[in-house]
Amino acid sequence: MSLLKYIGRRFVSAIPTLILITFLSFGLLYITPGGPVEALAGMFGTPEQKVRIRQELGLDDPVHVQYLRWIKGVFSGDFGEMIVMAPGTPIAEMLRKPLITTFWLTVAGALVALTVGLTIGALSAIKPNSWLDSLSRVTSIATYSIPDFWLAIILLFVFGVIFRYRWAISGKIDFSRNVVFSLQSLILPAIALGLAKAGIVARITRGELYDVQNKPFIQFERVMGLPNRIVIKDMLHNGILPIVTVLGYTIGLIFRGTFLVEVVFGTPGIGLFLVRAAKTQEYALLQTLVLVIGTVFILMNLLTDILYGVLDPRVRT
Amino acid sequence: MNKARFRILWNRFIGDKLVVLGGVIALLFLVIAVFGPQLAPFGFAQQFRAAAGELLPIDVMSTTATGERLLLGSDSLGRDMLSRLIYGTRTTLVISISSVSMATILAIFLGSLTGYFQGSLFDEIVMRLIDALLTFPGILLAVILVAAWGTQGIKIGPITTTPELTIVFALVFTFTPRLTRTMRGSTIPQAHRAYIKAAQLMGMPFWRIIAFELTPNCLTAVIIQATTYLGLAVFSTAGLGFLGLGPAEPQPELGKILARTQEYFLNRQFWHIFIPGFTISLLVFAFSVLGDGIRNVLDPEFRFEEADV
Amino acid sequence: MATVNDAGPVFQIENLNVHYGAGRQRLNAVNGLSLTIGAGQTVAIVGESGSGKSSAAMALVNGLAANGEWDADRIVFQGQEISRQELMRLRGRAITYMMQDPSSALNPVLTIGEQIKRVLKYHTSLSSAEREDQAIELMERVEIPDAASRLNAYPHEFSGGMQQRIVLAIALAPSPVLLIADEPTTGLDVTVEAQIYALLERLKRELTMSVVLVAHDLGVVATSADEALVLYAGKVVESGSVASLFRRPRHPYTLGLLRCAHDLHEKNVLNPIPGRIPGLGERPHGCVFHPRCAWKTDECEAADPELIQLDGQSVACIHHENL
Amino acid sequence: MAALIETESVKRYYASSSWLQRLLLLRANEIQAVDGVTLRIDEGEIVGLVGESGCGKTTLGWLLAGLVQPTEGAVRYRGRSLASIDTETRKKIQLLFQYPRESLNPRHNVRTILSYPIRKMGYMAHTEITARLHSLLDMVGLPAHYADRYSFQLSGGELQRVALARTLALEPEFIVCDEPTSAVDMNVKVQILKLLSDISREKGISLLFISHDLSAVRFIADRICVMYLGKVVEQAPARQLFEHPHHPYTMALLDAIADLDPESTRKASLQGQPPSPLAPPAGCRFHPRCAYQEQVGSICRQRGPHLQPLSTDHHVRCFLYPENGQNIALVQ
Repeated sequence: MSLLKYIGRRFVSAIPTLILITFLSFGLLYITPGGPVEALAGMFGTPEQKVRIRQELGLDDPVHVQYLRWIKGVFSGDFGEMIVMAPGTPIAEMLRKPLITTFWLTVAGALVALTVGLTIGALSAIKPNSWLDSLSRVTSIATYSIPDFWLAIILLFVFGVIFRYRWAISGKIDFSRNVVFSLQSLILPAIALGLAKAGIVARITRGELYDVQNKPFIQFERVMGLPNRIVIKDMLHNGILPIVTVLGYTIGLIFRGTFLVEVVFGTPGIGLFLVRAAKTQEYALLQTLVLVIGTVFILMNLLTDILYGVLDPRVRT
Repeated sequence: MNKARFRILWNRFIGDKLVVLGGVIALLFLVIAVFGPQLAPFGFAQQFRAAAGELLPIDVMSTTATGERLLLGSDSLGRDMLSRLIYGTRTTLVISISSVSMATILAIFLGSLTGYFQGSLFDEIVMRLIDALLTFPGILLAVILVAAWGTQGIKIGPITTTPELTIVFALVFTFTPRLTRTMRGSTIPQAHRAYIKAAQLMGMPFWRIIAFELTPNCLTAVIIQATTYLGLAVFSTAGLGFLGLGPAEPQPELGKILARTQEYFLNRQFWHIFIPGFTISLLVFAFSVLGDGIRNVLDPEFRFEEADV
Repeated sequence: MATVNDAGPVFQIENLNVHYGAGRQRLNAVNGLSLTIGAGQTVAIVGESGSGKSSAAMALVNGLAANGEWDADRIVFQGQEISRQELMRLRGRAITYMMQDPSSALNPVLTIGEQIKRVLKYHTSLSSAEREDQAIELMERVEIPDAASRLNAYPHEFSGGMQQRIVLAIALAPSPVLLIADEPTTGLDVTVEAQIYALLERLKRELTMSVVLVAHDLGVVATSADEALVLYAGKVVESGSVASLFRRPRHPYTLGLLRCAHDLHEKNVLNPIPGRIPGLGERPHGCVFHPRCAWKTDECEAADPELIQLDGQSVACIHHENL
Repeated sequence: MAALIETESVKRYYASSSWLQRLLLLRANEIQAVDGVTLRIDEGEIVGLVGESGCGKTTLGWLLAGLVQPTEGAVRYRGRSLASIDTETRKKIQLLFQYPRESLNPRHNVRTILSYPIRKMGYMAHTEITARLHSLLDMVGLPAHYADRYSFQLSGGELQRVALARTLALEPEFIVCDEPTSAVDMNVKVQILKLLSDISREKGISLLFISHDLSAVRFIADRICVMYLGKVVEQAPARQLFEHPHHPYTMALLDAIADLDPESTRKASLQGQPPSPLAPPAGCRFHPRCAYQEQVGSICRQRGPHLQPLSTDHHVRCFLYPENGQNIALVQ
């Protein structure tokens, strides 16, 4: 099957999941005790006020009508308005900047995790059971065990409090305005996020590359006297395939980490935003976040699948 | 499992020093969790004052105004750090272990059923649902759930939720899909193997096939994953606590203790920053090494069967 | 069928030993195997699974697993004694290897054209365009239909028999003098097996190549090989020309194997050899075959019999005259 | 003799597309694994079923064992449809699998594996069960202490014996043997074949012996069925089939057997691979590979031949033998 057809089929298969995500984020309103009414009216709202709010928000309509109204809004880019944190501001506008910030944090963290992890993993796979391999095993388990938010605290303490480096204090990340400052702001969060996950990448890389060495086709290439660099290249190509599948998972973990790391550094990203929204019970915002993050993750899984299809002709069939 | 086989597996387990270390640490933490109230020198809410009378955090190994020696000092509210760490470990561990074990049991049940009845309507529905849940980073759901329920607590039947229960629920919710998928994944190839067909031909009822023939052969992967998820559960519990979504005050929790550490920046009390985080790391380290060890013991089983022919 | 050869052996190895692991865990897979192959000849290494036949073949191209080691007293190639290093330089050029399981022997992510052309690139001096033509010619030679259009197909798009032909095409690409074929038809149908052996036979003659054939099927050995070595638990128990070996086996093990096969063909009462082949770690003292042997005496348990030269045959059994 | 089990133009198709594909494209892409096979096995009879891989012989075996349901047609056991049979009778039909290691639960030892079927047959007291267990092990030529072994402690041949003991525990009347000797060495193969044929003759158990190994089938079977792409192409008593094969495919199969005589050469008279069962060739399914296609002419490409009786017990599906039994191209 051609690559294009494969990609098309993958896209189609993502649709049911996407629909379920919309149900899930819409259903959020119903799993909470008071819902938006309680949040708006507060503890002291009179029953009459609450009834009025319900009517205004259209909460008395049948569920499917509410869902369709909401989904229609979503398609036209209208995610509703903020109620508690900044009353009246459209959510889409509020979310744009934090999303970009978190995006860059995730990218930077993933870069660190992949470069460090792949290098350590590949090195220890080439010489299994050597001191390097043992060292990498211990360090990868150690880095895996360190919570990223604690690493962030320590980095902040060492570079910000003790050495008082200016770049240690992270702030708004906006590459369109201040590139140098944005890059500086990324350094510590990226290390905190990436280093903690490099261990996982290293372990998986090592395992896969080690296994592929004993595959018959690699053996065949060896006994056919192909040069070593060609054999190693093929080992990497085939060994990287399973790593691609955990790529999405690793990026997910890093994204998860941004929530906490943003709180440590005070970086105005999605995480900080989410925690505030959760504490103030800003429902429409939470709904939107679930929808947006869910969609992003579906797209990312799709991307990994497609990448896998490009690298491995077998899955295209 | 017969004796000889158990001995081989046990020897392989204790042959790895790192794994033994992990096992010992994990055991130690379990003891701390179980006997916490007996081990802690003070209560977790008891406040002390420094010698000069101010309520600044007391440094490591120094003495309070009333003459108690606090081994690890006190937090910014003057409470004994060691006692809080012990109680905090207890909270974190109880939440982590109960959520992972509940998720695992649920996953074994769902995974073996969907795997055995692969392609049925039941399987399709469960798997689509799981696919949708899997697209989220677990913590997002946890944050939202804890935020929504945590403050007031809601009534589900006879139980009124506490923040702890909400965290457990949220973690079960996030772990079950992955574990179920793993369980289903290891069930499907087994379900197609000839020994299952042979059992069907002998007229064995399906529940017996699943319970006695199929499931015991599919547990390896899910147990390994569950062990590593213990570490992840500790991370998530501590992470929620760190975000201020943990158990209510004054109940200590490792993440909550860590969240206070930024208050020690000004006095540069390095130990105060180091110790709570290190405790979490040690806990996760013990669990992940243990998971690694169990993987090494259980995974090569197949190869070992082949080699012994 | 046997090709007359005056030029002396193409390849010769003396006292080949293969072992896995080291120290207390050292396990001998092959003990003292000697092998001589004349030009255009096919020599078969026959044995049950676990006899060490694949280890022996793999050692010849230094393709043993990481924990495997081999040594030999003397290696002769085309009349010249060569060192291990020189043998290594010959592999992939003058000596090539055909892997056992075609479904896993090909790199799944490369097209078959790339895989053939790569070998040509490193072992011949052909230009890029010539390599393309040569690859197509090789595929035609191993009878793959529509060779030119299938050059860009991936291994998984072929059936097992076709995959094995591709493996053969790769092994033939550098025009080897000696081809080592390790059970080339495992897992394939009888009809496909017959095709592969017929093809191998034809190509051997066309390219004047010698073949070491590793096999467990006596029928295959009878119809395809000139000489055979019977391997049991790592030791050669009998060797000689296939004609004489099949007419008059002198070792109880060979006799047992042949009787099995004959019984099956003639639909007689079956007489299988009792018991099973010992594992790597559990080889008995004395003659390796004695626990399963009907002619066993006390001497068999005491000492390991030497390989005795008889006319056209060698046998490692002290009772060979009684058979 | 009475028919023990028989099929009547039984068909089994497999859908090769997923439910989603079917939903979206509404296209039924079917593999015709078994396409109208009529087969009858008498009491105590051993029938061999041969063909290349992918010809549908395993599916036919599974149909007879009731592991898969027919898409069309019926399987009848003692005159009753297999679909409506009671569980007691269903146990009388057993299957011996190709890979014995796969067919035994790696978690259980031999005792546990055999206990369940023994209990199913009504043995309840502990001593009764043990006695029955030992007699079963003895039947398949294994010593009693093997009861405490696990599958990883057994060799391929021993595993197949345990699997056989398990089927025998249910006192079956019919066993489908799905290539039970394809994964073992020659010597072990002969051991298993001998055991199977001895037990079958002794207990009067009917066997369907599926294999691609003609020499094994020749040894064990009374009657042989040759399948090609889902259809039976020839059916005859074993000796007759080997001495006077009629279908070009059977002839080619026989040619492919490696002879033990070093003086003889092996013929690969069958060229190419079997076509995909997804898109079987029009007309006679064998015609693209048939050596006689030229002689018979275009009819082979136009329609499929029927299974014709040559004599009472010899049937063949080929245009070389038209209705009147006269061979067009062959001079016999």
